[in-house]
Amino acid sequence: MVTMEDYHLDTEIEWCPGCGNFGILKSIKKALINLGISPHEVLIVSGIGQAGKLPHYMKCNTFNGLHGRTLPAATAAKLTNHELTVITVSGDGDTYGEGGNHLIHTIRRNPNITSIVHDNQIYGLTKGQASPTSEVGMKTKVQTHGVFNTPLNPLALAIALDCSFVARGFAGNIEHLTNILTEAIQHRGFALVDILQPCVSFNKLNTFKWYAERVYRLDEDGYIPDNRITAFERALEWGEKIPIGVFYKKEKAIMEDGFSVLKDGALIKKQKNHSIIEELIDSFI
Amino acid sequence: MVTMEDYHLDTEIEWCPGCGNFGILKSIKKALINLGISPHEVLIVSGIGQAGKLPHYMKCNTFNGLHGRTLPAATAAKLTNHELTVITVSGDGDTYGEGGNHLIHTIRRNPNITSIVHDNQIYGLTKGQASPTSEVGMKTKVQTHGVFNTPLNPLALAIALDCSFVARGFAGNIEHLTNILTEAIQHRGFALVDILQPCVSFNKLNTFKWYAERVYRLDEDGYIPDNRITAFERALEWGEKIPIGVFYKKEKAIMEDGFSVLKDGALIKKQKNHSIIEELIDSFI
Amino acid sequence: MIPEINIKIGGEAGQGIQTIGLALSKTFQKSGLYVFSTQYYLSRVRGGHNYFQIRVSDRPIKAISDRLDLLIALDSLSVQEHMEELDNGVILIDRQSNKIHSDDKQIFDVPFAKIAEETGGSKLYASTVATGAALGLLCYELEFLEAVLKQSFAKKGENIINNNINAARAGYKYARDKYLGKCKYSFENLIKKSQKMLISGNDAVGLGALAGGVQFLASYPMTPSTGVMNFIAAHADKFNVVVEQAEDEISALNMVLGASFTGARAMTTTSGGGFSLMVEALGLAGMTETPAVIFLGQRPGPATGLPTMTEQSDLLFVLHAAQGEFPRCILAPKTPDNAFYLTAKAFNIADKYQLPVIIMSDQYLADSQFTCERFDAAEIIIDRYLLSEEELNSLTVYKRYAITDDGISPRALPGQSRHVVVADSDEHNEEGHIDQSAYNRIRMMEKRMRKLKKLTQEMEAPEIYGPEEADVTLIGWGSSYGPLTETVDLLNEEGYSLNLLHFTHIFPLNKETFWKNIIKNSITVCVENNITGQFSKLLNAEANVNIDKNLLRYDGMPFTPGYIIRALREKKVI
Amino acid sequence: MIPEINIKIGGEAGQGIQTIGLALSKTFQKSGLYVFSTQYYLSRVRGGHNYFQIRVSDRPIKAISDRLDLLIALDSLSVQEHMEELDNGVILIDRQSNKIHSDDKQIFDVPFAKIAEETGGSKLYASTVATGAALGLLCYELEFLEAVLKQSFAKKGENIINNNINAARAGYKYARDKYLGKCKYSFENLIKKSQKMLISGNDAVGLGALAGGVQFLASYPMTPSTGVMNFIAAHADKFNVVVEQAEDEISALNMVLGASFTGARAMTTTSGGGFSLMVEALGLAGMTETPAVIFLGQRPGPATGLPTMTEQSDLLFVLHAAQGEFPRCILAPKTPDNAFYLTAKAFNIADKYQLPVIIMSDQYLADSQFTCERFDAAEIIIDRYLLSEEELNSLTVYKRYAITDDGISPRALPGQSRHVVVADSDEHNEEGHIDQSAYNRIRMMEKRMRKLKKLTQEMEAPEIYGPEEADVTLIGWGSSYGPLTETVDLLNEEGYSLNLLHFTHIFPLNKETFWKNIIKNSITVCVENNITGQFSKLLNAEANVNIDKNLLRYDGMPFTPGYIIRALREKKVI
Ligand SMILES: Cc1ncc(C[n+]2csc(CCOP(=O)(O)OP(=O)(O)O)c2C)c(N)n1
Ligand SMILES: Cc1ncc(C[n+]2csc(CCOP(=O)(O)OP(=O)(O)O)c2C)c(N)n1
Ligand code: SF4
Ligand code: SF4
Ligand SMILES: [Mg+2]
Ligand SMILES: [Mg+2]
Repeated sequence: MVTMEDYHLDTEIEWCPGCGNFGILKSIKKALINLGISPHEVLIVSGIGQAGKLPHYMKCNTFNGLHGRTLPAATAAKLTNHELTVITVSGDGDTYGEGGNHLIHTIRRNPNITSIVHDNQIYGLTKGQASPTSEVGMKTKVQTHGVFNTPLNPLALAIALDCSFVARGFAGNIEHLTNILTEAIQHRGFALVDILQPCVSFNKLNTFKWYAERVYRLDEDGYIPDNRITAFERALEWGEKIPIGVFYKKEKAIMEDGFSVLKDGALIKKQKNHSIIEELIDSFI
Repeated sequence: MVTMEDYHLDTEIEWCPGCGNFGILKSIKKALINLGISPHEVLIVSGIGQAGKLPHYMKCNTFNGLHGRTLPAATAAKLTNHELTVITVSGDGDTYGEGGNHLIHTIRRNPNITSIVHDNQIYGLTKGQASPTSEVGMKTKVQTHGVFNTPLNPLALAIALDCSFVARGFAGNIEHLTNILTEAIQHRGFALVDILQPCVSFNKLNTFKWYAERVYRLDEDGYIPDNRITAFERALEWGEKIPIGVFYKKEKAIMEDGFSVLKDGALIKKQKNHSIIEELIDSFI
Repeated sequence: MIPEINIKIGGEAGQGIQTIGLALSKTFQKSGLYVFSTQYYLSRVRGGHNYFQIRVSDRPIKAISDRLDLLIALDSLSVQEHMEELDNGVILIDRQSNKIHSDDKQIFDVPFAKIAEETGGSKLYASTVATGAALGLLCYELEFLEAVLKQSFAKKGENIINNNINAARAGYKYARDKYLGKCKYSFENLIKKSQKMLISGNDAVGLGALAGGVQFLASYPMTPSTGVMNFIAAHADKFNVVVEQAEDEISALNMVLGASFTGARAMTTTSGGGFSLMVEALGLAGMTETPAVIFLGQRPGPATGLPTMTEQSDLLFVLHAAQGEFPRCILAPKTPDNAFYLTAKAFNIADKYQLPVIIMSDQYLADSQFTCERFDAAEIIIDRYLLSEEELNSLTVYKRYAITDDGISPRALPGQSRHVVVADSDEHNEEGHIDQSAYNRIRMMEKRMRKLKKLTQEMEAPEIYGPEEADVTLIGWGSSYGPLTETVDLLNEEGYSLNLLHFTHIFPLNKETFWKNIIKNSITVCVENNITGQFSKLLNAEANVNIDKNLLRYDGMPFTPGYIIRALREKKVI
Repeated sequence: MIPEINIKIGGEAGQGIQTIGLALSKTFQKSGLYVFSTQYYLSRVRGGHNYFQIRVSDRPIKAISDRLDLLIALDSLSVQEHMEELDNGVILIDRQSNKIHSDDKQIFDVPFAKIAEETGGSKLYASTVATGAALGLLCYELEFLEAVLKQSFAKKGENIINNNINAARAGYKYARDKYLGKCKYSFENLIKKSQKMLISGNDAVGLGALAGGVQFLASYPMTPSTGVMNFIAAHADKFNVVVEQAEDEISALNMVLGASFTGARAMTTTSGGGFSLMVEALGLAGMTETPAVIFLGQRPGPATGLPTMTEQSDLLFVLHAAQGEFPRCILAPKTPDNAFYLTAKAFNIADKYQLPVIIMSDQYLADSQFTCERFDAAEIIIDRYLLSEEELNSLTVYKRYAITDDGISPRALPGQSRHVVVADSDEHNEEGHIDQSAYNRIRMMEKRMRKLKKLTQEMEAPEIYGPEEADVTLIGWGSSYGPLTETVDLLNEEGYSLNLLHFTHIFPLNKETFWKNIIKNSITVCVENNITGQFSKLLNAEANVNIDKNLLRYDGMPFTPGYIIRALREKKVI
């Protein structure tokens, strides 16, 4: 049995005390334990930002790459060894800002990976500029008149692209978040999990309290996440009430299905057949 | 009065005979003439691809920049001189592939520009690879088993981002397209016009005939483009019937409104006040 | 003298220039002759003026000539554009479809379109008629073309094959009958059976990648590199390769790194604009020590530049690309056969030294076909330089970035054992975790840079072509090898004294110094397809060698021996 | 001897180190002393170990010292980390909040937290208490700090100002009363009124941009460049600047080009990783001849590297970035005042020569404050080098890329007249439209490259610091100026013979050669914050100069005179 201890890494965690990231770290570990997955069977691909540091705080295979570029690396890693559980971890700036293009196209590809976005509605590591999800009016050193741009709604965006699993969690509700993550990892296809994550140092607007007062669970009123239009409608809810849970879920072919070479085992385990190269060379004579 | 002759440029057009781009070129000129805008009052920012060549075939200010990068350049040009009519012209590969991230964020900014996408569902200039909008199953030299990825629905995407003007035209219906473009240019805010554009050389699937058999006008059944959910629903229609027209339209503040320095005239016309630099220097003493 | 013949097929994009060119090239090749072909095309799909040029000889050739024997003109513009290159040559044209004023005796008229409709039932066969007619004019055996047509249209079925053969025969007959005896370039008695290959630079890179065990390719299309992606995609299933078209080049190289980290031999293909977008990930490969092979087909810049033409102007950019400092390897193939072996070698170097390897080619090499000796795939040994599962199981701690003498750390794959593998774009400690201490930084920087020293030993020294001692030493790198060797031959035949120092292993430079003695007493002329003399600068910075003169071409066109000789005369070097 | 004092404030991120550091620096500055301060911090928001170092003197200073007189320790780790630098110095600490074992007489205990709560009603004022206490210990006049606090908290209201002043007074009194007479560094009689500025490298760049007429800024945040964006954003309204945070760096530079093409003086700020993403657009600036100013705050790479530390390792990358060849200009400020003037100059060069200008700074200069002479904004003349409306109206045809002798074509703006302006990333003709012909290509390439020749005249020759003749010539570029000049002074005082050749105008190099004579007979040592000796290589390639030795530092830390002197000894240069 896999335990919390297996995932433990003896290291100093560099996040601010009280940061929402702690809850996310715990939930990821718990979800993996729930599913009986061992550290060496997991690959976490992370970006740059406070969120991106996460795999340095737990034992697991790690590719901590560039700011904004988790998804291409993770997709390719999955194609190369689809026996690994591949998870990406990055911030809202990373995923929706710098990496926005990859998000769109990864959703279209639908690889069997889980993408966890620590959505603190701010650039944490670089000390508090607006992120794509920052609320209109929020003032920062750069947005001196307050944020002007329409905040990006990641759930609506994902649903518009027919993403096969779309959910929102809250770092303040570890149990619920663990359940969502467990379901997301189990889901066959690309799962986007946007997590409301208070940043105690820079986001003085969207605090633990702010979120806690607003979030409610979608499944409480019997919501079933199988209709794209309804999901879209619910994704637009943001304000006094903020839904959390699974918004949309759809079974469809995953990227790995598109490659006949992946049918019977991982790419790295395939043997080369040397005679065919001779044939191909001969075709040029 | 501005006439077709004013926009004429004596040059060889390098598109294939029969290409849908000819209809788009004509419609753009017509729309500008409708609106009484002279060539020197227009700036077309274009990308790289067959579509991107367009401003070389009409008289107008032109910034033919990089593949995928029309929108940032156009947004900044508009902020610098908002008296210009700024239009971007580029392909589906350019706008939805290479440039996807800029599209998302330009929609969020809502600058008062018009973005025209020649959507031939293929990479034309590079000789026929799949584009983000290519149909599932379409075979190419790269997609040897046929396209696998879910085609990107640019209209649904734009609506999910609350784009202030979202429309689709057809290069085979110049009159209707001219009307859409006229409305788009007039619209105060970011207008995305996706145009179904047959590529006679590489897209043997989505031909003139294929489109002509399927397109129908949204306004024919009294559709009113003011509801985001309904617009989203209509945007998902694609198959036997393909709607063209304006899907969604919303009045909201434009990017230029967000800058107090743009309130009373174009940025380039602003005079510098030299005394304030002395004050600022003094603040460091 | 040995018969040699130079053919150009000119016309608009979309008229079938390439079809004729490829068919003729293959036909000559099949009969045992040496063939060299090259392409010139504009950035458009229809119209404009493109051409395909073929040189055929019974001795090896590696460059084009400036002189034409036969011009197959598919439009009248081609006659206008290339008339002057003809000198004693002849023009083959369909005068019914193209109005030309000249009534020169050099003009041979064959109604391609009419014959096509009569025999194949469609104008579409006009290019096949033209191919046949060209061979008729040359009194060449038609059977070789028939074999080529059968091979080319094998997938299209009997009917199409027969139509093409009939069209070719009719064109052949028409030209041969009408102009019998006028032909100056009869190859009639030279024909034998070939064991050689005819292959383009791009196909050879693709073949080298497959032979070198590529398992993953992610690319975004960009001329002139797209051919490599197409080639690998066409054979992906058989060779167990995952090929993915990325949404942009940033994604392409990050995908390659994700695949490589997880264990695949991975590659991307691009041109300069795409490479620009890959720069950040190049540094990531350097920092995380993840093997990666990048094929770069150069074209003239800056920015979009001349997208379908040739240049060698990305060298110093590639050498220094990305913030910070890390080891990399640069190879520049000179010919298709060299491209084949170097590409396979690139994968071994990438794996062994855990760094990015860039293969720098260009549009000229990409689109040129050479007759080559059959490639020897057995020469290629694939070595992954990975820890075995046994080795891993015997370890209590695994350190991905263990400090070693040669800088190379033991590499394991995620999921391969119970040891986790951690890679990080931040400066990291031996375990791969973030470490900002000065002590660690120094050790890690030095470890990474140390790899270059050992790598130097695998880099080949430059090749000396021609005499060991000469008055003038030409210096070149990559694709200019063909025109440069021919220049040396031609001028030495004329009584001049030249040799060539040619580099394919560009960075790090091999440390042997024998070649420095060779250039000590000669006038050195570095010949490059760029405006700033980039390889000269590299030699200066890396080998402390001062080049006397630069011979530069930057009009988008490749070098020809004729161009080089003229320029040497202008510079008063000869 | 002139009193000089070195203070370090150490503690965790978030403890108010910067607050204390800035307040103390300003306090000394206000009293007419010379101040130099620098910062060391980790890539985290809370915790870890950061410090702020201040050097104060009554003569000009431009570097940090390795030796400490006063350590303000906000945690016990700081004592541990910096004890050794103290030698004769003292520690100020709140022993109630921090357990330390040592019972050294050097330790001065002030209960910051307790006093803060008593006076201001909150522990939040502890850093102000500490600032006051430090001044008390130095027997320094408190009034200067009070002035600083008033200025700093002006926007927060009377209440906050008073709380801070009370806290400072209480800390001051406590320390002064308790340790009166123990103080070794009394400045009591030195105080006068200052006319000088205290400013950091980043703020000076921002100020230079505003003085130089920047109208548009688009950036994506990245340490250590973010300060410049913040500075310009803070003053954007007054100075009529549009500031936009881009979604990524690709967008940032493409925005700058769109703005610049349309007529704004435009700029972006970034660090190496972001610059990597701007490379393609850099080439676009080159090809379309669109002016652009890029501020690059260097940090150690590759990839994410050491995000909060310093290095000078992007030089050759910046010099060669982007496919193809085009002119660019590189400037590297040495001090904040130099950064001010060079930034303004960058805009003029960009406009006049219609090319990208890159200002290369680094984390060290970015975050260091220097006492400077008051900047003279009147020295800065803004010249746009644009066609006037009259000139345009008198033209029948306007050619954006007209071929000219100096390569500079007449520039007009879209919408400025009835003439349309066409720019193209493809190779283009004089009108700006696509042209793939060889004839046009050659003319355009040569036209663009020709601009470099004239530009050379605006580049300043290197500065010689110290005697004209010396045994050893140190060579440096950019931010290392301070430590290098101090090294020269210190060693010459000790009887050695050194001078310094320092470059701020990096590319194209000024063509004057007097400095080559200076180094002819001396041992040259190029001092750089990188591992490969990039500026050495540049001098070799661009000026044909061979450097004797490289003195390189690549641990993420800036040079100090002490470090350089030690390294010179190790290398047996002295
Ligand atoms: C290419 C590039 N640009 C900029 C940066 C600087 N940077 C590091 S983290 C970050 C943003 C962090 O915000 P987010 O992704 O939301 O993560 P958080 O810190 O909030 O968890 C930025 C801009 C970088 N590392 N790379
Ligand atoms: C950075 C970069 N990558 C790749 C290319 C090559 N390229 C030119 S056009 C094009 C795609 C064209 O497709 P699309 O944008 O749909 O335009 P179309 O030709 O179909 O109108 C590509 C990949 C480029 N110019 N720049
Ligand atoms: S800055 Fe914000 S996101 Fe980062 S660790 Fe601190 S609280 Fe968390
Ligand atoms: S290739 Fe297609 S898109 Fe391009 S010009 Fe030809 S028909 Fe039009
Ligand atoms: Mg964030
Ligand atoms: Mg297209």
